[in-house]
Amino acid sequence: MKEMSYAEAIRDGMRFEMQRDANVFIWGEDVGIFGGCFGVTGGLVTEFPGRVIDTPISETAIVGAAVGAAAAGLRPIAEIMFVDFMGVCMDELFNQAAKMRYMFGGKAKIPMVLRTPCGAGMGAAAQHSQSMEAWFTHIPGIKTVMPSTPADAKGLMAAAVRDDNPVVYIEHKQLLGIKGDVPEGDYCIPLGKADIKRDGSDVTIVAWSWMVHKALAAAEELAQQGINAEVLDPRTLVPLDTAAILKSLEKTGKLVIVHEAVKTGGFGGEIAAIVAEEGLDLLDAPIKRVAMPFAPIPFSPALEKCAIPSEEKIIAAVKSLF
Amino acid sequence: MKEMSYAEAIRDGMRFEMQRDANVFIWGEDVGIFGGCFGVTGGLVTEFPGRVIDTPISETAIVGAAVGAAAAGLRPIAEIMFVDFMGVCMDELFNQAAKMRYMFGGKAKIPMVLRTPCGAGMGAAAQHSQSMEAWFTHIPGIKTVMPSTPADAKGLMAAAVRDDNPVVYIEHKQLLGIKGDVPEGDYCIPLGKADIKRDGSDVTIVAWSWMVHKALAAAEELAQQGINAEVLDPRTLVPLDTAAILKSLEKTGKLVIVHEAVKTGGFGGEIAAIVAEEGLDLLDAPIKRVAMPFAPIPFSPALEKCAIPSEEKIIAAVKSLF
Amino acid sequence: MELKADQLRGFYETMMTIRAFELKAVELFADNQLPGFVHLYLGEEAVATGVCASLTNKDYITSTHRGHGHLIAKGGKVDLMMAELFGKSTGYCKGKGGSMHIADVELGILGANGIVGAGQPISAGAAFACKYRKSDAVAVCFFGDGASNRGTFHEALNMATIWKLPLVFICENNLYGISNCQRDHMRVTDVADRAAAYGIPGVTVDGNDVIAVYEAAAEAVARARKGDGPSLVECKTWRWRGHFEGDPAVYKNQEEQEAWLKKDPLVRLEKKLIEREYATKTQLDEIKGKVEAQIAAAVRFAQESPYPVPEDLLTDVYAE
Amino acid sequence: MELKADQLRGFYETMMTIRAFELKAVELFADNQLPGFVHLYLGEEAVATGVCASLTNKDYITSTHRGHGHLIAKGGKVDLMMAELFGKSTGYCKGKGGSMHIADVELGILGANGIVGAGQPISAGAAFACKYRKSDAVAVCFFGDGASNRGTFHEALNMATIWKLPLVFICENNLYGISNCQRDHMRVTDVADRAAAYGIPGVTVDGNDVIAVYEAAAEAVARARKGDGPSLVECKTWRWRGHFEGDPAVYKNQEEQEAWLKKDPLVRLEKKLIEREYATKTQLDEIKGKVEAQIAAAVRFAQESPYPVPEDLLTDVYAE
Ligand SMILES: Cc1ncc(C[n+]2csc(CCOP(=O)(O)OP(=O)(O)O)c2C)c(N)n1
Ligand SMILES: Cc1ncc(C[n+]2csc(CCOP(=O)(O)OP(=O)(O)O)c2C)c(N)n1
Ligand SMILES: [Mg+2]
Ligand SMILES: [Mg+2]
Repeated sequence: MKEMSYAEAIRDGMRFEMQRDANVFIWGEDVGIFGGCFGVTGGLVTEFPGRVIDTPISETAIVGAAVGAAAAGLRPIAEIMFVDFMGVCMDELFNQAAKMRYMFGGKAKIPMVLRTPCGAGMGAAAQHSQSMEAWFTHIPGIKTVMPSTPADAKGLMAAAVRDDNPVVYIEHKQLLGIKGDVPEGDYCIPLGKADIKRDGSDVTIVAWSWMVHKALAAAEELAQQGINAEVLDPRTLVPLDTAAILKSLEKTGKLVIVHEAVKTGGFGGEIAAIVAEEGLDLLDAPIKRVAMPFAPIPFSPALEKCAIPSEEKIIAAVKSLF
Repeated sequence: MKEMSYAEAIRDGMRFEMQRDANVFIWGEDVGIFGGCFGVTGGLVTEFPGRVIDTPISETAIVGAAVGAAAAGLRPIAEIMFVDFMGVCMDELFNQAAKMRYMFGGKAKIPMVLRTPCGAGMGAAAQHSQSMEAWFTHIPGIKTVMPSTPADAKGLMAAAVRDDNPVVYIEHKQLLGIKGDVPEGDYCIPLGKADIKRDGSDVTIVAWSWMVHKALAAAEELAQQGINAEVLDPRTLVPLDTAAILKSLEKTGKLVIVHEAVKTGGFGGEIAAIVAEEGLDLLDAPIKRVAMPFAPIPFSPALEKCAIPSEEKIIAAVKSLF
Repeated sequence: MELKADQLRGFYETMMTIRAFELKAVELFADNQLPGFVHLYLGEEAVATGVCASLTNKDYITSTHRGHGHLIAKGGKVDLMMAELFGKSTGYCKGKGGSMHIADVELGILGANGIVGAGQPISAGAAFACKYRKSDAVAVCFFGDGASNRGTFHEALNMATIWKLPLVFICENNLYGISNCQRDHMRVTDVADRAAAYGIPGVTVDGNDVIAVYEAAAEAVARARKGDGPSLVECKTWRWRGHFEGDPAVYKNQEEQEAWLKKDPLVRLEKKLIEREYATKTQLDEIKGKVEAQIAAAVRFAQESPYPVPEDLLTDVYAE
Repeated sequence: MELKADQLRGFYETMMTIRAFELKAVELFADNQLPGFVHLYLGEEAVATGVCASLTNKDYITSTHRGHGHLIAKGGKVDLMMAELFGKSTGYCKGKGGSMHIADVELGILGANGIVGAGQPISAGAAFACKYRKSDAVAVCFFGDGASNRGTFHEALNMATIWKLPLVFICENNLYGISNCQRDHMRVTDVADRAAAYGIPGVTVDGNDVIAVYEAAAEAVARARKGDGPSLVECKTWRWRGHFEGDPAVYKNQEEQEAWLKKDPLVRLEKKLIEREYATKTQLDEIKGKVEAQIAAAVRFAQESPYPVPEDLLTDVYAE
């Protein structure tokens, strides 16, 4: 175990994979000497000459060429500087990367990772603060990974790179600096395994990425008030560990889903629908979603903080079920 | 009233708006002399010289320039030939069209319609058969319209063009040829009003676009079997007529949601979540979703027909609740 | 490098195979045997043939919605192709892809593509892989005049240039994107002129002259193999049919259509072969007969093959 | 058309306003008074100033993430801008947009933009609106060297050309896109050379010489107004600061930086004004004093303004 930040853990994960497999390389805007807009690839360009490559500002080519390189046998890690820029290259992700294998009758593999940071909280306004995982989860053929801790970040990076399918790996800007113990060397967390970040018996809070931390803080406060919340972090949305969610609900009977993305059309709806379909009789209260309201993300920190799901809102949602 | 096809009704709606307001124009690939890939704009180029404009194969410019024209006071109707091509121009839709007004503090209006056909059933394979409304519903700032009948197609077109916001108007390829009575002249259906396409008391089937017709056929069959299904067509997904859904459930206590899009991450999840949050006590059975399985859409008609939600699957889902 | 007799006869056979395949597709489509969209390469056979003549199985191509010719020229098997057009489980894609998505990754064919222009960045990635692995393989990207207006064109050419990728861009300029003719969709006469925007060579050739295509492509491929980076080769040609089968192409000028039909690339090659005494009419007829038998066999194979079964729906979504 | 004294003094005042605004922003950012990302126009003042001098309020511009200069040159109000940078409710966007999204649609400013290249098609749409309404208004699109590699560049230039839109593309080539220098992100020396790919005029000028910028832009704007279609004007310049405030710009060559600092566009204009006896040093100092007072007032206005209130969160999402 070694203490490192989430950003360092991502880098450590990529470094390990690059050492392990010469076919792994990184490209994206300013990933080289600049080290990426948030420093995540810092230093790798010197450690791996020729394998950490600055691209022009050409997102469709960044993703499209990653697809081509993967189809031709390499294992690209393509970085899109902000998940908000994915609108530029969704075609390459959803019509090309995701569907090639199927369209070709199983005769291609597209082992690529698309790394990209999401999230609000830094006054970066409507085009640099979004959470767009819901779009990705609606695309058969890709997987979606959203780690919340340094250890998960590393272990899921290994799994993402080794996976023979396109994996969207979404890191949260607010988490890059958080520290935690991370296993050294080879450490791989299988995709599709939820993690109980806090054991509890009274209510299940399903949350991912930054929201895990908000949920944990809320749970501490709730514990003071006599409510013992379980915090379940699915870690990967596709594949989703449905069994773990239903199992937790068997214990608690109450579900609050927290995500930073806009509520309408968010992935919380999917989880709620699965539970309403497969576990309705486990519920003894309505399902609550705590999420961003239906508005673009405002610039002013005075407003932005009202938009982001907060501890208080989570607590209120939980308490409304009792 | 005049009998016309869904395609004619869309055209009639556009024609009326173009006559009514000189700022309304149409552009897109092959919308002129070719009349659009599915003939929907056929003839308009001669009726409205200079106002029906063929574009190059440049979806980002088609949508981006529509945003600019709208910001500068015109009212574009931009056609994207298949909704599947939206991955090319999502940025223009979700970061520009949808957010400009908010980002500018309310000081811009983007009155544009993005018309695009969706749907499977013609052996057009994975990149020409999709239903992608879930992405659009997750974007604050735009509205999403999906008519199921000729009359709705016309009335919602009027509302879409007159709306001062970007409206994604999705027409279904399988519906273009269906006929129905359509009010002549000025006919506008307000956005956000569901329509009960069949009255019933035993179960509520929420379905939109092509699936309304499958649901109606299923309902007829169910009626034979003694189950009286209500078929509720929300017609617009954003804004969504939540009240109408809850009201129907008060009567039926059972909910089946049918959509053609892939189930995971589809808009059915949102509806289920709203009901699980606001109307859980109305339910006396699990919520069922009937939707496309989690795979790209196969080419072979032999497989495609297994992918598309069918009458039989709807019937089975309904019956599983009794 | 003067083309030898057997090479030219080989071109003839390839072009004849494409021609016969496509003519059969016309017939089958009209007879409702082919579902979905079918975009034919009739009249453009010289382009794929002339280009792929410089490629081996280690080289990559990306194709388009109008892909049958590229596939055949790159070595694709007509029986597997035909079965795919029918949506049969014996097809290249087990019936899951259809005409617009046929691929043979083993042969370096990274797929036809239903998204205009999508192959451009994909080909850059394949070329990158060749360079990254220090192999001398190259990639070739086929696309149309219409596709040269997509943003992907710009991004892929620029990226290929700055990284000096072993990549050849082949613009099949058939003067139309569906109903939109070139003078309405761009204001340059030669798409090849766009190469200057990246600092790479751009040439325009008669796309109905397989020898001209071959020579220009061979030079570009050689450049790429040597590590001298990408080039753009524009081949002016004409699609005989509507955009897809079923399109009556009312937007086309009838005189232009007739003028182009006279420039039939197969007839021109046939003439040359006979003039140069590389083949007799009888030999060419033999080739034609052989090819037509192959296509007939492919159709039989396709017709007799089973459709995929419902269980196939959910396989091949993910690699294990 | 020789520029008159008052015009040139006007340029000086505009450039000085941009300079003072940006220098103040440096200070305020360092003092943690400005949230979010702030991209400064320091060193590039001559471009926006020289270009916007040919525009009226009826003309449109699209701006970029580095937009303060464009806004000021097009007539934007520094107090509303400053308040927006602070995230105050009195700002141009009521605090909802911030530095990257300031707009003044009344003045024809269709917004700064956080998406590189997004303004390119938007400006084409605005130019289309001018033409559709048969007005003689034009649109101007500002974008960087980095943005000229985006697909939007290609699609917008092509579209503008085929429709002969009244549009001027201004490439602010400051030789870097964040850390990526031009010779690494394209293989042409002059972005203006890309104009040939569309069949429109492309010129390159010294972007630190406001007169050169003015002349080239004036000609392009006149062309557009006359109905002769779009042009591309490349202005070579240099950003003095890091990409955004907080970026130490270690990737930059120090000598290059120093050489460019010597080409300060304001100093050069000042020299010319004095040489031509269009202004005395005292007069220029007066302008500077006036401008600095304006900026100081803008800062006070911003600081004293209230933040938006929670209820503002959900307004302005939709027009009624
Ligand atoms: C991104 C995208 N836009 C539009 C289409 C619809 N479409 C299919 S083929 C085609 C025309 C292509 O023209 P060109 O590139 O010249 O190729 P050609 O058909 O002439 O061979 C169009 C517009 C598409 N498939 N993908
Ligand atoms: C589509 C997109 N890709 C990447 C970015 C991140 N980004 C912001 S500014 C910038 C550099 C832009 O370079 P250039 O166009 O030369 O403008 P400059 O900053 O030099 O003025 C980048 C990569 C973005 N905002 N949008
Ligand atoms: Mg063409
Ligand atoms: Mg720059």
